[in-house]
Amino acid sequence: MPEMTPAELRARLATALPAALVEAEPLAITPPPAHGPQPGLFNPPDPLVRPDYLVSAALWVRDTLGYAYLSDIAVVDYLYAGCFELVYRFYHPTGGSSVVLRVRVPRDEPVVPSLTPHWPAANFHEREAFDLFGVEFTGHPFLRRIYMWDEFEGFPMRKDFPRQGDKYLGGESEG
Amino acid sequence: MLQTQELQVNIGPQHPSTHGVFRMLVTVDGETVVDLKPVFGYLHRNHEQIAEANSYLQNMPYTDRLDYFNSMANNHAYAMAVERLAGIEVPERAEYIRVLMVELTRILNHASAVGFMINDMGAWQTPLAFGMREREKILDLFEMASGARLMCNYFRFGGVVRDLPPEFIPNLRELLRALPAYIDELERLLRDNEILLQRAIGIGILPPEVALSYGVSGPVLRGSGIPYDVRKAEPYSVYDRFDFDVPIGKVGDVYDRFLVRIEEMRQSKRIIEQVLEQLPDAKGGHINPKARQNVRPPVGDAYARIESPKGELGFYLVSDGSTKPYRYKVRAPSFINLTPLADMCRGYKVADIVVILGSIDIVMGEVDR
Amino acid sequence: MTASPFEIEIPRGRVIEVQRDDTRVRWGGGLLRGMAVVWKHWKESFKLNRSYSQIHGTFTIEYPEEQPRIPEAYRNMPILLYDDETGHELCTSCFQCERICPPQVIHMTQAKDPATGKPVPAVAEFIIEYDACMSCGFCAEVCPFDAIKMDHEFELSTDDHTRLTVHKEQLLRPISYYAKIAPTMWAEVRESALKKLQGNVRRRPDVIGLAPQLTEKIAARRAELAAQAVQAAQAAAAAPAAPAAAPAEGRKLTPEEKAAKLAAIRAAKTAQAGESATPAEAAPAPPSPAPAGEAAPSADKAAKLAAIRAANAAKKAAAGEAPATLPVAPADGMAGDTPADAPPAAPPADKAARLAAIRAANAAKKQQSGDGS
Amino acid sequence: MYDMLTALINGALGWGWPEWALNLLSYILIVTIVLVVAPLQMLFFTYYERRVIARMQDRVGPNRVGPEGIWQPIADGVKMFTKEDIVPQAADRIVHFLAPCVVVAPTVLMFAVVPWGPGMVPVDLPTGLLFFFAISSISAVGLMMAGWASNNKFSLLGAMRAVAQMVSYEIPAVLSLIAIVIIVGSLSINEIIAYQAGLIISNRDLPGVPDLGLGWFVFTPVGFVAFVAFFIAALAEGERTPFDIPEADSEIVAGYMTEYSGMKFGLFYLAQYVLNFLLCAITAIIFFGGWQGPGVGWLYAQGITPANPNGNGLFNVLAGILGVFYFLLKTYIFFFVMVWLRGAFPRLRIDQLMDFGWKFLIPWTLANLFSAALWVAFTRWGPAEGMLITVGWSPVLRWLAAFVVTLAINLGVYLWLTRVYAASQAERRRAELEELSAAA
Repeated sequence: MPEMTPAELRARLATALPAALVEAEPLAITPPPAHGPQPGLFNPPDPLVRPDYLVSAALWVRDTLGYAYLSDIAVVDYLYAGCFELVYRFYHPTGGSSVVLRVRVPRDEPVVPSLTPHWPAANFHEREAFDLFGVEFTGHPFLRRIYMWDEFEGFPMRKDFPRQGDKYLGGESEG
Repeated sequence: MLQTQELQVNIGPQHPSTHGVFRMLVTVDGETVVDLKPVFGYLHRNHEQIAEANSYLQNMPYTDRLDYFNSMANNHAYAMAVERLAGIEVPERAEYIRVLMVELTRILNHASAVGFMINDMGAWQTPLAFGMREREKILDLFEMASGARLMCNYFRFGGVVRDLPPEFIPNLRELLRALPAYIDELERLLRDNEILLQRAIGIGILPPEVALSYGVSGPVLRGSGIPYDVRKAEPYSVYDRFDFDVPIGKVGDVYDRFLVRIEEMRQSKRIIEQVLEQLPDAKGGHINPKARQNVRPPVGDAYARIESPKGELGFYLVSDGSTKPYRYKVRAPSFINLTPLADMCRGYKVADIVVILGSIDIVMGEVDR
Repeated sequence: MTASPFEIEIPRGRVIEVQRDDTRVRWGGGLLRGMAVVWKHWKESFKLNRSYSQIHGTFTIEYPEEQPRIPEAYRNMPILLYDDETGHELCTSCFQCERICPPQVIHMTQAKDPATGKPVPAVAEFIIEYDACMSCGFCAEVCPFDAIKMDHEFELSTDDHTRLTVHKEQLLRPISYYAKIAPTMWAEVRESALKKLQGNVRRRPDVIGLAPQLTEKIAARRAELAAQAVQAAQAAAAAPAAPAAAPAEGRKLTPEEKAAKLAAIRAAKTAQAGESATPAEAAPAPPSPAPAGEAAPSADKAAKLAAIRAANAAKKAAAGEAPATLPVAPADGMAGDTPADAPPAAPPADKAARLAAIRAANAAKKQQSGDGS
Repeated sequence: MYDMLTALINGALGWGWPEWALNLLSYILIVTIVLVVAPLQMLFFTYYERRVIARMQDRVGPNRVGPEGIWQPIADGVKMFTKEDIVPQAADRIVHFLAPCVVVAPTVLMFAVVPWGPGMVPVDLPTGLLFFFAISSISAVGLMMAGWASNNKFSLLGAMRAVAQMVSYEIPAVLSLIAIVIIVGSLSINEIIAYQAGLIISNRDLPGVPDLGLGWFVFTPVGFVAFVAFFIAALAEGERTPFDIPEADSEIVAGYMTEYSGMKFGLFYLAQYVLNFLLCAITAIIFFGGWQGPGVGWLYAQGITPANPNGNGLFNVLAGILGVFYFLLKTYIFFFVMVWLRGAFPRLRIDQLMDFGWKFLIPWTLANLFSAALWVAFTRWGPAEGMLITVGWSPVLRWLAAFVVTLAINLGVYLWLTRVYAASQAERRRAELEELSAAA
């Protein structure tokens, strides 16, 4: 059961793919409250990868480290910090804890290279991320909405998506 | 030459064997599948968005609705994620009760999953009815403990709602006497059945390398011959205290997945027996943490996963320091296990599609979220 | 597929490969074995067998004739509890359940003391939308007063959707009901719940927080007592030395008695005040409570009547006819709460009456304070 | 049967009606009886099936409408009648309407040759068996019409499957019956039943066997194989599990019935259950002696028969009651077996069904045909026909020799065929896999 701490992963990634790493700056998730206890900054220890190098970093994790099981791709919308964070989680088929790669892309232009052509496991994860967050995955063979209908406007999991309102209720009768 | 034309058939969204509102856009040449596109989202309710508007505890009953067959497993994964995020300790007895409940869930899920798969093959409900009988008994037990049969909502951060009622353990012991008889009978009924063999062997083959690259998990992955079980690979809760085996398949076809499920029921029964042996008495700690109604974890993120009966169920939570999760992501096993469906079905007959789908064992509540 | 490339060691257990033996030549024996299994089920199914350790025999429940055995912990829909003896609701409207409810289907308003306008630990209206309730049981779990519990009744189907928005009157069940359906669960919390209830009852003025189911009974009883008290007060007025309405000592007071005592004391006060005034002014004192006393069976009608009268009196008082108002005070105590107990059958009338009563009470209060100073 | 009615009306009641009126009356009477009996059987079968299969699944089954739910089929019928009849917009309306009629009509016609008891056959055709199977294949046309007219892909798939299945399974069905026809030497259903008098051994094969009405064909190796093969083929004809592929609800919704609702749907159901009844009945008739049973033959001999016009009519009635009882008992037992199979098995795939039919059943029944010929040769042929081995053998020895030889042949063929079939299946699977991996 291989175990790898985020620091180890970062060190190995720094030697293998030095250009891929970005220094992560701590994020403020919400605007700091005017009074009361400050919530603190979000600063995960996992390596943050430059979007252009995501595919090579992920394939390096798979082929060199042997973490061949892509378990999860989670998108987090940090509205206040103005970025999306994509959390790629890999496991080793013999067991052990995960290794995580993080990618941050600006909110106004969320474009990430797709893993799907190299790693089909990413297919539905990426389609889900596209559907709910509007993250564009370049190179994905079938990047269509997966949950919402194709004509749907907006990305419902974004933090600035209106939680209430009936903008979409009348859609069907019009069309 | 006659002019031939490929036929496009919509299997679903309203179809008897799509296990919910699931649509497969199938291109068939005669009866042979040329291409298949899974289309879903008919049950999409933006579960994650709802969860981000709720407090941590309020989400617990919503997780029940993900995979409504295995609400206990969903509860477990979510409770673990929040406990990791907030650093909550769970008393030992509660851990054992959790394991007990999740293993019972596994048995009931596999019993009905096998039944549904055989139903898709065209059996007129009999294996399903036998499975449902055991399921009912387990649901009775769940009802005793949690108050509900399906939407159990039984786990809390740092424990469970309430201790097992006194009549629970005797009834469970009775049930454990029935389980081997049920599993043996199911094997007698189906294992050597020539019709089932014809329908299951060599159908929907998913080779191990392909299975891994598709990121499938649970019995589908193990059926393909990869002994990856989260309970063993990254033991959580108290799973490192039990002896149990991991069954794997040889070829990765429908028959392997079917056999793996049957064997997993036996292993779950083994775990339950060990739980009953090791279960600490009630003095071990207060297992209903009423005080933890308003969890306010520090800023950070946490991912917790369990081996749910359908595969790896994970919850990814990001906390911004408030009482509501900032991000709540479900890694749903049914959803990811659908990824290779098109590849598994290509080249087989229309009748095989439903069997392959049945052998993946999906629940639309979880796929669509 | 021969050797799997994934040779994986597993702690505490083995990796076992399933037995396929799919190369064997088969002659149909598997089919016959399957048929034998089904035959056995068919043969045994004529016996009823619901044992957990058996896999044969019919295990279905013939539902309408035969009720399913429901475990204690079963939760269906939330209900509110009230004390059998005193009729006091356990709910103090602390809003815990409303806050925790995941689908947000619980709505409540806190009761206010009509005299002071301050909130009291009791609930004025409590609504649960049963149609949207997800039966998670959080409300019962968080309730610090054990006032909200999960019912076992599951036959809730109706053709009238609005009936699934359930109000306090339909939600209330006596404690004895809950103790019957969940004896051990109630036994665990009984002590603390009743103790908390005692504490809350002390802070509830008058009849606030009483189960509306009991109001007919209580109203009748109270009217009777009030009538007695007024008579006693009159007697006391005749011989001012005696605080005639002294209660019977040494036993717990039921709320009716308590209210009656209060009324009696007020009446006595009025009588005393009236004595200092002219007899003509004192004269209206008896008639006001009297209608309530006479019309005990149709208590709420009487109450409405009383309320209207009180309102009229209050109006008069507002117009400056001071002398007539004082005696109204004891009556409006009655008028102020009885309409609240009136069944929701006639909501507008009910509301009007309540409004009038409140107005009357306010006017009377003003008058009283003016007089007292 | 008609002569008996004529005798009853004119003789017993003494009305002295003219011939044509008597004929008209008795034909109308019998047609009415048949037309009433057919739907009643269907109603009973739906109830029977649901109850039996429920018991197999540890349930109780429908028991709400009437005592033990016996009025359930009536309630279902009322529901069918009152439901809206929906015709899809894109459907061919006329064909859509005609299809259920075309499906139902042949099943009712098939009743014409079914003998219910001794002397109780509506029409005793000399070619009754041929008529039966010729008529039964007409319904395939109706199914195709239904599938085509519905303009639904599931319907079309279902109809294609239905027709393919019916056409290919008629061959083994007929081949297995031909074996019996060879032995009996007649296509008349009455003859076939009459042949099965005896006790274990038919008294036509072995004269002198006491007639207890138990000389059924199923007790001979030829008859047994023919019975098994025919019953399997009948399952396919009647679209019963494991061959309910045309209406495989988990795959193609309801097959050709998908777009039907209300009473048209009910008619398909009627046709199907009536067909099932008839197939069970014909199995009982051909292999299990039909109305033959202890006592029927003797009773009937006392009654009014063409051979014995001075018999007592009461015995006719008694023999009829007993014969109908035996006949229905056997039929219902076969339907129970059908339900039992439905309770126990999943269904095959269409190509596997075809494989099984063409590669297993047909060779097997062909071999059985050969055995049947040997049976006749051993039991009946003499030197005149060129059968010189059996010269001088006693009838018992001849029967025994026939039994042993046919048993050996049938068993050997069966074992050999399972092996060959398994090998061919494995080969096919391998080829398919190769094709799949080549495609990938």
